[in-house]
This record gives sequence, C-alpha cells and structure tokens, in this order.
Amino acid sequence: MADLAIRNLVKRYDKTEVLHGISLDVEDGEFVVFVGPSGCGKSTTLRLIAGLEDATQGEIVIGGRVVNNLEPKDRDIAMVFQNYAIYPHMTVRKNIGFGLRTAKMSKADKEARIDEVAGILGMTDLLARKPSQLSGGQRQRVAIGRAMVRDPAVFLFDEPLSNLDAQLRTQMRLEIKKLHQRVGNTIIFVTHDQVEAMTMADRIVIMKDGHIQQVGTPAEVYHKPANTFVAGFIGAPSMNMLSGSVSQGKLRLGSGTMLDLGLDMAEGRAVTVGVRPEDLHPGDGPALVRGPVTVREPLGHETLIYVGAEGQEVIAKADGRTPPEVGQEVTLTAAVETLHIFDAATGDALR
Amino acid sequence: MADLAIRNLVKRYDKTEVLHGISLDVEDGEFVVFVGPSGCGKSTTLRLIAGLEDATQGEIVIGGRVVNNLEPKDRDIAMVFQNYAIYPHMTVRKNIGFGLRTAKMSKADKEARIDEVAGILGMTDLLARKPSQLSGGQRQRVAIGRAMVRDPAVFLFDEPLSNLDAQLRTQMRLEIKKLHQRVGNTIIFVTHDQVEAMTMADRIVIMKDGHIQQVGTPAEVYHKPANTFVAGFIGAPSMNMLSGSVSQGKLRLGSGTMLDLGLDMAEGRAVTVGVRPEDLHPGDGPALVRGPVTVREPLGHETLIYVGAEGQEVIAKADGRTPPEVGQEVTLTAAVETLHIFDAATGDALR
Amino acid sequence: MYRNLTIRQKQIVWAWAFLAIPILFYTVIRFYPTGNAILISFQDWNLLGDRTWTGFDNYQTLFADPVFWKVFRNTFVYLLIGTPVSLIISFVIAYHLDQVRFMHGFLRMLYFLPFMTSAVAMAWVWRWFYQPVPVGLFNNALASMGIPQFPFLQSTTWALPSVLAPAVWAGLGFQVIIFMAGLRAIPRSYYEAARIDGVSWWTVLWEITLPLLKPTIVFIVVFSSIGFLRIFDHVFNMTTNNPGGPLNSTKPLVLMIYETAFSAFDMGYAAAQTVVLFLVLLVVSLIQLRILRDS
Amino acid sequence: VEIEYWQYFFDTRVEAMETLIENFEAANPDITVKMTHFPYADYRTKVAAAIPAGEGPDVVQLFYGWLNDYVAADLIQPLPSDVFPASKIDAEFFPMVQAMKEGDQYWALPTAVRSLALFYNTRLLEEAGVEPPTTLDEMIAAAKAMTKRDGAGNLTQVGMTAGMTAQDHHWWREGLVRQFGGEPYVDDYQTVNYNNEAGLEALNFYSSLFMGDDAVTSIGFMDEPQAAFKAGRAGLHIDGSFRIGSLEGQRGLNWGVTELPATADGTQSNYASYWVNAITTKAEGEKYDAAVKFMEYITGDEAMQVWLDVVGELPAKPSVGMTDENASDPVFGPFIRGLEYAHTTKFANESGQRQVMVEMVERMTLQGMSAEDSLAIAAEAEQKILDDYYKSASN
Amino acid sequence: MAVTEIRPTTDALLKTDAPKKPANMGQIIRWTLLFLGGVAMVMPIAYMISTSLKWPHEVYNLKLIPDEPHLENYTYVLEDGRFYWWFLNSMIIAVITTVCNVIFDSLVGYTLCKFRFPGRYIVFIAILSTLMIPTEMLVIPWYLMSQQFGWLDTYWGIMFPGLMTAFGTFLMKQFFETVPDDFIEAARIDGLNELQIWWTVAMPLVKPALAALAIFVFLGNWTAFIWPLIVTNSVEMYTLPVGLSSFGDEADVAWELIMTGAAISTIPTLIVFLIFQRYIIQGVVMAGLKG
Ligand SMILES: Nc1ncnc2c1ncn2[C@@H]1O[C@H](COP(=O)(O)OP(=O)(O)OP(=O)(O)O)[C@@H](O)[C@H]1O
Ligand SMILES: Nc1ncnc2c1ncn2[C@@H]1O[C@H](COP(=O)(O)OP(=O)(O)OP(=O)(O)O)[C@@H](O)[C@H]1O
Ligand SMILES: [Mg+2]
Ligand SMILES: [Mg+2]
Repeated sequence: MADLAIRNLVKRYDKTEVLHGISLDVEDGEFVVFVGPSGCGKSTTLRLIAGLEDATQGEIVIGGRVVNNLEPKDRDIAMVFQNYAIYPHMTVRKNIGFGLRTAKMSKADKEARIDEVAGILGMTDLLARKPSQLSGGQRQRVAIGRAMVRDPAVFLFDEPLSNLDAQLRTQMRLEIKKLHQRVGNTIIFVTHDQVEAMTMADRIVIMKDGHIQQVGTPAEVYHKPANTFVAGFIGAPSMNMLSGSVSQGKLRLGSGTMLDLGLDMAEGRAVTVGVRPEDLHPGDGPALVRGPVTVREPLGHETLIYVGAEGQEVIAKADGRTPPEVGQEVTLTAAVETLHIFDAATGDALR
Repeated sequence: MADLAIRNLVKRYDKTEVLHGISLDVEDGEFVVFVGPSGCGKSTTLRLIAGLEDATQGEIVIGGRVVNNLEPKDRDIAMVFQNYAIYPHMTVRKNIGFGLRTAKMSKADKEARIDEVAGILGMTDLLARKPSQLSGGQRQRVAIGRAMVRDPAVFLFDEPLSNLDAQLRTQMRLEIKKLHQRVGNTIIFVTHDQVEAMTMADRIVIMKDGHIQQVGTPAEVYHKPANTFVAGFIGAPSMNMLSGSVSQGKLRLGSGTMLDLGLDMAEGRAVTVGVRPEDLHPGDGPALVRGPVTVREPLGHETLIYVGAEGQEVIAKADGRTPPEVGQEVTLTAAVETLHIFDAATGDALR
Repeated sequence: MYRNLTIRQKQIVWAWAFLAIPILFYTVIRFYPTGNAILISFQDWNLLGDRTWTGFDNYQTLFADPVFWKVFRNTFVYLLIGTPVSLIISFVIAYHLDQVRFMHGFLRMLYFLPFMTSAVAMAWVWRWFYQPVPVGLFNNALASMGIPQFPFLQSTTWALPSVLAPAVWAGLGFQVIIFMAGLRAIPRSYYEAARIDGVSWWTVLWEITLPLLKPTIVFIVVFSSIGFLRIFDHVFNMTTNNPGGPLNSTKPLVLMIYETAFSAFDMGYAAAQTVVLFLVLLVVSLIQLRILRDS
Repeated sequence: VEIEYWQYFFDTRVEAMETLIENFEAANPDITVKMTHFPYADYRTKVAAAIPAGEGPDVVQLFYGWLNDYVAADLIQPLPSDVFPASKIDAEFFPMVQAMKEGDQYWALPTAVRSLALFYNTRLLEEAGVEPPTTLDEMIAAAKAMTKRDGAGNLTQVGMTAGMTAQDHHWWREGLVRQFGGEPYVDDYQTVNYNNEAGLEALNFYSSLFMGDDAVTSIGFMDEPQAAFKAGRAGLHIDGSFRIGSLEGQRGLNWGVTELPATADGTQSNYASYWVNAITTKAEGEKYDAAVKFMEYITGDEAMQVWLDVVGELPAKPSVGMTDENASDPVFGPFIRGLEYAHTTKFANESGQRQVMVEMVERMTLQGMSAEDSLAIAAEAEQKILDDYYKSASN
Repeated sequence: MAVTEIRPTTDALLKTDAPKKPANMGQIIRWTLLFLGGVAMVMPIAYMISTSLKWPHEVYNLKLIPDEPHLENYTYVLEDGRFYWWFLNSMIIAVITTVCNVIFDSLVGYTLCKFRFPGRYIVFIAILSTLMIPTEMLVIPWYLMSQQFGWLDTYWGIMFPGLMTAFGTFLMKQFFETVPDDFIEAARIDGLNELQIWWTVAMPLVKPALAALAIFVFLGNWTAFIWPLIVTNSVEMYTLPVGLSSFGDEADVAWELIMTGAAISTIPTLIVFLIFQRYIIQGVVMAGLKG
C-alpha cells in the first residue's frame, strides 16, 4: 500500500505561514505533479512529506500510517533533488548503492540490485564513472537510480529537470514517464513548468500562495480551469482574458459583440471571458476581438499573431503558411464552446 | 551603415579548429539568429564579432570597416550576455549608464539618455534599485538597456533568454522583437532554442560543428530544410525520419507502403523520408507507420502520441479530446506534399 | 603601435603591465635575497668580517652535527604531531559549531580570540601554566588532587608536546573558520538526501562531509604544515633562558637558525640551515599536495 | 658636530646617560650627542646587524664578551694612547679591565662594572633563625633550614635558587671551580681546564643543591631564579648588582646582600662583567675627535659616580668605588668588595658557552648521567666552541 | 484542527515507535561543551588580562582574580608617551600594508585568473613558491638592502617585505574564479580599459573576499615582531610589539606591563574582527579552496 494523504497541512516558519492547511489524497501508483509559481509552497509540501521538515499542523499519512513523527528513512519514500545531490567523490555505483547502505541485504544482493537498477536506466556502462564524467542527463539518471534502488512506496521529485537544457528536459521527462509506467510506484513530482506538469501527470495539483487552487487530470485543468489563475497558468501561450458583462441574459464583450451562452446571471454582472490562443483565430465568426496585428511569431506549422485591441494585446493562432501581415486589421473569433467564463471579482469559473 | 559581413572566418584554439571558415552577410537592420546544438560554435562566432577573441583567419567587416584589430569598444557593437552580466553592486541606473562611461557626452546628456532608454524599456520606476531586487525578466531588461544606451550599430545577444523560465522567455522574446521593430538596429542573436530562432529571426543561421548548415528565413528553414540535420533541428518535437528506398520510381517505406512522389531517382537508392509530427496523425491515408501507442503526452488542445514501429519510435499529433489509448494499435498517415526526402548517405535534401 | 596589435596581443600587454610592479617586487624582495642567502650558505661570514668562500664546508659541518639531526627530528615531530592534532581538533570544533545557532557568533569569537592575541604574551602565560608548584596552574591542580607533579617543560620527553600545545591553540581559531567555511559550502541537499537514505551520522561524516571537505583539508594541511615546520615564536618564548628546551628537546630548525645567526653570528652556517629548511618545506608541501590531491 | 651613541634600553641607564650627555654638551658646546637605545633582549642582534652595514653609532656600548668579534671585524678602533695611556689605565682601573687591552692600546673602556653577591631574604632567615651565611657550608645549612615542602614532597619554598641559565654559570666557572682549587680556563681563556678534580668537586657541590634527598632547591622552581626570590619563596639567591634596582621596587620583600660565600679555608672568588664603550670605525675626522672627548668624559670619575647613583652599577676605578662610603654601603659594599677578587671570563660565544653549562646539569638531572661523564662532555663541547672561534678569528 | 488534538486520538500514532527526537537534549549538551571549550580557549587570555591588573609581586601568583586589582598598569602604559607612538606606527603600518596587499594581491590574482598570456603559469608557480622561502632566510639580505637604500628606521623599511604576499595572491586568484567572465567582457565591450574593469567591476564583486584577506593581513602585521625590531632604530619608530618588549630589561621583565600592552593591542584586532567577521566565512567560502 503506497497511497498518500495529507490532511490540513499547515507549515509556519517563525511567523510566516507558507502552507495554509492543504489536503490531498493520492492513490497508490498515481503520478501527481505539483505545479505553481515560484514561492508558492511546492517544495515545502514535498519536504514535509519527506520528513525533512516538521509539519506545524496537520497529518501526513503514507500507506495508512501517520508518519508525522517518523524519520525520513522510516517513511518508505525516496527523493530526487533539483541539483541531483549526487556525491561528486563517489562512483555511480557507490552513489546508487548509497540508498541501500542501511538495507538488510547481503552484499551480493545489493550489488545485484544496483546492477538491476542501472540496467533499467541504461547506465550499466557508466557504473565505474565519477559524476564529473557524466552529462547532465546522466547525472539526473543517477539521482533517479539512487532513489529507485530502495524501491520506496513513494518517489518525491523536486524540480528534477530544471537544471537541464530544453532538449534534454524533453527527453528526461519522457524517460521518467516511462519509468513510472514500468515500476508503478507512487510519484509526487514538483515543477514550475506547466508543460512538464501537463505531459507527465496523472493528476495535477496547482498551488498558489500556500493554497491548492485545483486538483485534476491534465485534461480537466486545461479544459475546465477552476479559476483565472489556473486558466492563465496552464497552457502556453496563456489564455487571453477579455472583460465582459451580462446584458439582457447575454454576454457583452468590449468589441461590442453579444454572445448568447445560455447563462443565467444577474444583469450587469461583470465577468471575465477566457479564450485560449489556439482556439482564437482570424475568421468570420462572431468577432471577439478586432484590431491590427502587432507582431507575428512563426512557429513553422502555425504562426502566433499578436493583436492589439482595447489597450490590451491578445494572442491568436493563424495558419503557418499564409498568416496575416503585421499591421493588417483582423477579426478574431472562436467557437462559443471554447470560451471560459469567470467571475470578474473572485476569478472563479462560472462555466 | 551597420551592415556586417564575415568572410571565411576560422577560429582555432591551440590545435582544435572550432570554426572552419564561415561566411555570412547581414544587412543593415536585419535580425539574424544563430542556432545550433551546444558546442557548434555560435558563441565563438559572436565573440569574434564582438572582438572578445581574435580571429585566426578571415575578416570581420562592420559598416564597411575591417575591424579585426579593433578593440570591442571601437567596433560600434553592444552585447547582451546569457547571465545578463549586470553588476550586482550597482543600481539599475548605474548599470545602464555603464555603457556610457567612456562616451563623450555631458553628464546631463548621459542622464537624459539613460532616462530615455529606461522609458523605452518601461523601467523608469526601477532605476534606483539594485539587481538583487529585480525579477529575472527585469534583469534581462537592464542588460538590454545597457546595450541600448550606447545606440550601437550592431546588437549581439548570446542566449539572453535561457536563464528565464518558460513563461518569461515567451514574454521577453516578444519584447526584444518589438524593440527591434522600433529601433531598427542590426541584431545578431544566438540561441540553441529553435522556437526562439523561429519566432524572432528575419533570417536564421543554422550551425553545426563549426559549419553553417543553412541560412534562410524561418519559413524557408522550416519548410525547405537543406538537410536532415536542419530538418531534425527545427521544429519541436523533431521531424520523424523514416528510411525508405526507391523502387520502380516510387518510394518504398519500411511499413511496406509505396508512395508516388514523382521522383526521378536511381532504382534502389536509399533515402530518408522526413515527416513532422504535426503533419503525422492517425487516419486513413497511406500508412506511413503502423504500431501501438507507447506514451501519450496531453498538451491540452492536442496530444502527442508516441508510436513504436520497426524498432524506432515516431511522434504524431492526435486530437486533444479523444486521443488513442496507450497500447492501442494505430495507423499514421500524412499528406504527401508534407513529406521531405533526403539522401540517406549525405543527408542532403532531395526535395 | 599599440593600436595595431591584435586583441590578444593587447591583452598580453595589459597582463604584463599589471604584473610589472609585483614581479619587480617579488624579484627584488624575495628571489634576490633568496639567491643571496643560498650564496652565503657557501661562505664563512660572521656578519662583522669578510665573507670567505668555503664551498660545501657549512653543509658538511651541518650534517656532521648531532644537534642538527636532533633539531631536524624535532622539526618533524612538530609537523607530524601538530598538523594532525590541530586538524582533528579544529574540525571537531568547526563541525559542532556549525550546527549551533544559539550565540553562534559569540562562541566563534571565543575560538578565534587566541589567533588575534600577541603570541609573545600568550607564550608566557602558557609557560606559567606549566610551572611546577607553587606557580603552575596545571601542577597546582594536580597537587590539589594529590597527583604527582608533571614535569611539562622540564622533561626531555614532554617539553616538546608542551610547547606544541600553545602553538596548536593559537592557530585553532583560523583553522576553525576555514573549516566552517568549507562546511558551509557543502550543499544542504547532500545531507537531506542522506537523511532520506537513512544512513547514520557516522556514515554521513565519513562518506559525505569529509570527502567533500577535501579541498579545505588540503588547504589547511599544507598551510599548517608550513606553519609547524617554521614554528619559532612559541618555542623561543617558552624556553627563553634555555632556548630549545632541556638538551635541545624542543629546538626546531628555525630556532637553530636564529641562534646560529644572531647568537653565534655564523651567517654562512645559518644560511646553510635555511637552505635545508627551504628544501624541507618544498618537499613536504609537494608531497602533501600530491598525496592529498590525487586519490 | 653630532655624534651618535647607542646603548640598550633600561630606564635608569638612559636617565644616567641623559644627565651625562647634558653635562658633556654643556662643557663642549660644539658637540651634540644623539642617544639611541634598543630593547635589551635584542640589542645584540640589532648592533650586530647595524654596524657591519655601516649604519649606527660613533660610540657604542658593547658587552665586554663581544669585543673580540668587533676587533677582529675591524669595526671599532683602538682608543688613542695619548688620551688613554695604557699604563695609566692599568693603574687606575680594576685589573679585569685589562681584558680590553691589546699590546699597549685599549680598545674600549667601561664606565661601570658588576660583580656577583649573595642576596638573602631577611624574613625567611629570621624565621629559620639563621644568620646570613659567609661560607659555603653555612650557606648549605641556612638553605636547608629555609626549605619547605608540601605533604606530597613538592617544594613550596626553596632555601636557595639555582639555575645555570641565570648567573650560576658564572658563579660555577669563576667562583666554585677556583674555590675548589682549580682554574677554569688557561691560555688566555682559549683552553678549557675544568675537567679535573677541582671541576668535579665544584660540580658535585653545585648539583648537591638540587639533587639528592636533601636538596635545598630545584632547577626551574618558579620558572626563573630571580622570580622565586622576588616572590619571597627563596631564601638565598646569587645575582649581579644590576638586580638591585628591580628588587628595590618589590613590595613586601626584605632583603640583604652579602659577599659570595667563601670556602672553609676562606678562599673567595667572584665573577665580574661590564659593558664597555668603544669608538666605531665609522667615526672619522671631527666626529672622531668628538667621540674621543665623549669617551674620555664617560669613563671619567664624574660619570662613574653618576652611574653608581642613578643606575646602581659599580665604578670601574677603585679610586671611585673603594671609597669608604661606597665599600661599606650595605647594598653596594659586598659587590664592590667582591670586585677585588673577581675574574672575568673571556667569552667566545657567551650564550653558547652558557648552554654547555645548562646541558651539563641537564644530563645529570634528566638523564641520570654521572658528574664525571657530564663534566667531560661539557669540557669537550666548550673547547670545541673556543676552537672554532679562535680558529676562524685567526684566519 | 490543532496538532495536539490529533496526535493522541490517532491509532496510527501508536504504531509509530520512534519517540519524538530527543535532539534538543543533544543540542544543549553540544552547546554546553562548545561553550566550555571556548572558555578554555580564552583562559590564557583571561590570565593576560588578570595579570595586567596585578601588582608586580603578584604576577607569579597565578590567581585569576588579583588580590588587589588596579588599573595602574594601564595608566602607566597609556601615560607613557611612547605608547601612543607605537600604537600609531603599528596602525599606520598595518593599515597601509593591508591596503597594499588588498590592491596588489588582487591585481596579481586577477591577472593570473582572468588573462591568458604566455608565462602565466610560470609567474603563478614562482609567486606560490615564495611561500616556501623561510623569512629567516631573508632577514639579513633585507637588512643590507634597507641600509643600502636608506630605508632603515622608516615606515617604508618596516613595511616593504610584506606589501605583497603569495598567500594573498593565491587566495585572491581563487576568489576571482567565482567572478563570471561575462562581467569582464561586458565591461570590455562597454569601453572600459583593463585597469578600470579590474577596479570598477571585478573588485566590488569580491568584497567579502577582500574583507577576509584584509583581516588576515592586518592581524599578521599587527603582531609582526622580528623584522620591525631589526629595521627600526629610534623609539619613535617602534611598532607596538617591539615597544612592548622594551618594557623588559636586562634584569627583569615587567610582565604586568607587557600583559597590559598586549591586552590593549588586542583591542583593534578585536574591532576589526567584529566588523568583518561575517565576511570571513563568506569570503573563504567564495574561494572554494580548490587548491
Ligand atoms: N526555511 C525557511 N524559512 C522561512 N521561510 C521559508 C523557508 N523555506 C521556505 N520559505 C518560504 O516559504 C515559501 C514557499 O517556499 P517553497 O520553497 O516551498 O516554494 P516553491 O514553491 O518550491 O518555489 P520554487 O519554485 O521557487 O522552488 C516561500 O515564500 C519561501 O520564502
Ligand atoms: N577557450 C577555449 N579553448 C578551447 N576550446 C574552446 C574554447 N572556447 C570554446 N571552445 C570550444 O569551441 C567549441 C564551440 O564553442 P561555443 O562556445 O562557440 O559553442 P556554442 O555553440 O556557443 O555552444 P553553447 O550552446 O553550449 O553555448 C566547443 O567545442 C568548445 O569546446
Ligand atoms: Mg522549490
Ligand atoms: Mg554559447
């Protein structure tokens, strides 16, 4: 059993409270990604789970046991750090074997286990090397190997990829994903990169300022963001936010367009309409935005266009081969079902 | 006049030659991006242009003057570094003003110039701060400001965005782009991120191992890559490469599919067929690849699927809402006109 | 002319311009006198008279002098006891001090104070501590417990360790600071990873902390070795009347040099001794660097 | 003209010399004397480093034991015989000054001399009920009476101080060895002559003070002999006249001085030393003339009395020293009387030769070597120092 | 829900065997031992101060608290006009030497670290090798040299041997390794000459290192003895340690005065230490001591 639960977790450093009572249930074998802007408390949560810090309040339960008072080593977890924390003076073999030092196994069994893990990670040839002779990706793999070798119930990853360059990052995230599919342990993965979150997670936990904003599958948080924060955070480029108000049961936008969304809301209520760049494109539908193209960013198969309108700039996607010219006046439209409606004051999703 | 030319530039460190004679002409006001994998010589080229290193052979011409023996300060260039190189012990104002230290201007003029630049970059309020009180993006802006303040003929940027997180990177690249549209100086911009290259460049220079592989507009290098290297390097995820051979004037793929591309080539000639993931999708056309889905990466509006076939893995794009399940057998197809054909031996584009 | 140089050549010009004064300084103030001293080592010169060339006489006398060999041995005893002992003590202090928050600065100052106080005055205080009853602090304590007197400075066996102790004591603060800096530079995540792996603090100490401190240890070993090989102040001040302790049992090479030069005024002989010291320092440092850097 | 004078720093010496300079300058308005002084501990190093470099004084104060070096190195010049006729000096000064003479010229002359005497702690003597000793036997007896030990047998008060590192090596050489019938050196102090019966007896006597069951002292008691005496924890103490000044300031200490103890048959012997003034070779022309005048003044009667009054050092001429008033002075008297039978060792390397004595004793106390063996080793070692010195001085 | 409410009611807690860390006890013991060790470390210094409060006859009575503590020794030392000269001389010399070391050691360290030029390695090794040359070897030649050039009894004469040190150069070279080359190249492009770059860009970036170096150099010079003794002639030129030693004489050493002087002379070093101490560790950390 390797399910994990946190209940009303509060963490205070001296007087500043950095976690305000968060709760979460993670199932056995789930791959959960914590994502959020810098300083929102992701690492803190992870460190509480690992037992590197004491919780101020609340409970952490791993495999049905309350572990608040257990030492990290007794929690049946393993952790991979951002800077890998692999020891520069030890060979890869020793580094990986470090996690087994306290294990009650014969020496031969330990060696066999190290070889097995190295095999899984494709590092058998590198076992005799020192970390300084490894590339960034290989070091990352060693760090993972050291965590794997103990076969913990829960893996904790704290931004393990952020020291790698873009190409390697893409590759490593695929490897971790595959690894998870193979070994099936529970994984808690922290990142501030939403692409990483989207591509890896079974479920994403989006945090902000010590609160959980939304928990859901990638599809859920992308298609049904709980509030403007989540909507803006997930997806790149960010969702465009247009302000509007309810008028005669319809939605009136700044461009003057009235949309019938079948909403039942108080007359005059201020709302925010969100529309993702990939749903917004030059076309003949109801004009959400009208204005001149200010910048074009060709991405090859498509082109991002930036359109200035009503003092703000929205991003839309146009065809890659015949995008509008800079300066050209365009009308941007989107299918009504792709629009997200939020309360203008609280930011909570209304639909 | 701020055109720039390099002619047969060779750079040797002791015995290793890292640039093998590259030539390039850049027009006044052009935005040229150097892109290529790590270690290919991008930074070296930039440093030669800046005068931070001596060219072993060849000429560098800026605004019609051969500048090989001129010191950096006399070359009428400015440079922005990857880690910004803004001085932590100076305020923003002093940092920006640093570029003017040796300028023959009155103090008042200098101040005015600093204010002007700060205005352009929207940093007027931050002038009194120290760099430690700035966010990453703001620091980057200070670095740009310091370069701008001297109004050089040529701006050189060495991976200025790679220390920023994804969101900021997107934003800053837009800002630089706009800045260029406004001030119109010549810009040489180095990056190893092809998205940056694609979105910013007037022309892209793709380098590998000290050679230039291709020079062209973003559309050119995307749609008409000169060789497999360029094809694989530009576009993310990378172009899938399938091997095939010419058989009876047609192209035979590993999947057994025969494609008629109207090629006129020797029978049996081995070729490589490139197809971009965004052009490859599950469907009913001619089967380029057939195999089970191994991994799914949901990106929100679409999903990448990894399909294993014939010992290799290809990436394709599927719909974001109803992608195939992992393990499901799929057939991938693409429009014939989106296929790229390369010589299997040399890698050069045949079409 | 300068303008026509390539960038690299200009850099070289700058570099040598920057180095001009220092190179002049080192040449005139260090290398020339060194050469001079080596020259003198082949001469007979009592400082007052003429210098006469004597070839290797001074060296022959030196190697035939039993006192020299005694002193040579002492010098190495200082090195071989002093370096490890000070290394271990300062590490233990630094290791624990590093983990203490409460009044940290104050504790650190306590340990650093001896490094800042006059060596001469301190050597005398220690000398008083070592006296037999009724003066000495230590022996009074022993006497009050009914334990026999300990002949610290009056014994041929114990005089050397007794002289060494204050030398170690005085340098401890410096080494503690260096060690603390070394400890501070080890990323915390190394320890956190080890905590998660559940290894004992002993393993952490031996397999993580110490190996990662290696550069610091190399630095301290090399510099403290040079210090112990050149020990003088403490020995001189703790045994002023009988320089070098009972039957030369504490006399280090530098003291012998000092006496030869400024009591016997046998400059040539003294210079020969400095040359030997120089070679010893050189060889010891090189060996240490090699041993500690590899492996 | 200005001439420069160097001596080591000691409050009263500097004060005395300032007075002398003042008087001298008053008498010779065309001459000014600049005095420079250095810490005692490093005076020798300083002078040795400075003079050969051509730096330094026109008139310099040197310890008599260093003179040979300076003569050999041609750093000082002989005193002009017209102003300092050897015959006159021979007659007027204490005879030991003749060590400064070569042929019929003097190289240097002292203002004052010092000798040894026995200091005693009045209170301790009274407590033990003994009189100040006059013979060696009495001294041992008195010392025994004043020695105290704690329960564990550790000395807490010694009857007498001992330590070759202080003045005892002089006492042993020129005092005890001669008193036991020997002569420490022959050949004008170029040959060691104490490795014989007399030397052995002297050594046995000396070591009996601190070795064996009825030892009356221990070496290194309270670190330094004079410290023990000053602290009132030693009954007897042999020291030079220069100690007087520092004892005078000592609170709570009542002390007296008596002549060094004689043997049972009344043989007395003492050691004297002195600092001399010499003209360096640097002084030439009118500086030389001024230096000669200055020398003449500071070795004259007036200077000697000033020196005795201010510094407490004994006049180098019997005519000044042996006045009734001086000779019967309770403090200076024993020293001045001691001068009559005092000898002066000609050192080749004083600290080296002292070290030989120190080690002679250490071999016995620390290594249990017999007195004969240790004495023989010492004699050999000292002879080597002398040989090396006179060999190199001769070529 | 507060923690205190959860804990006793949770069955799971009963299964957890590890008692809550007794770490605090360990911390207290650790602190106490360190404190006692620290006190032991400063014992000799306490005796120095204690002696400075004693009358001469009490000096050899090693009581920590003098029978009649008094400040006469301090008055004596401070009223002795020479003391101010010595203090001033030491201050001037220590400060100038420190400034010189900070400038030249860092200039050389910087050059050796940031410039590529032929002979670089040789210069570095040569400078480093001077660490092995015992000072004792150089005193006589230095003296002859001073005499020849008339440096005897001058500040310059006292200072010149220590104006640059290999130790400082080595340390500074390490420090400059931490300054990214970009900073220097950026300044080059902005048109500064190399001297300006070093002074306005590189130096401010290694401030903690400079502070650490300054402390070590200052301490070293403040307590230097043999050379100042040999090179000075007049009492007015003595440095503090030399002056203090002249409180002794042929017959006797005035320990209470020497200890008083030593106590007073520790004050500036203590102040320097207190001001810069937070930089010492930071500075040494920066050096990375890569050897
Ligand atoms: N030891 C500490 N003492 C005081 N405050 C702390 C401490 N550790 C973290 N914090 C604060 O807690 C908040 C959350 O920090 P945390 O490291 O969990 O953020 P994060 O989400 O991991 O951010 P990042 O993406 O930058 O790693 C921050 O505001 C941080 O300043
Ligand atoms: N000072 C040097 N001495 C020797 N080789 C060098 C030096 N500087 C660079 N090189 C080599 O030159 C080649 C090109 O380096 P360069 O820095 O130009 O690569 P780059 O394209 O900028 O790579 P990156 O994307 O990693 O910055 C590399 O193989 C590198 O190892
Ligand atoms: Mg974090
Ligand atoms: Mg680069």
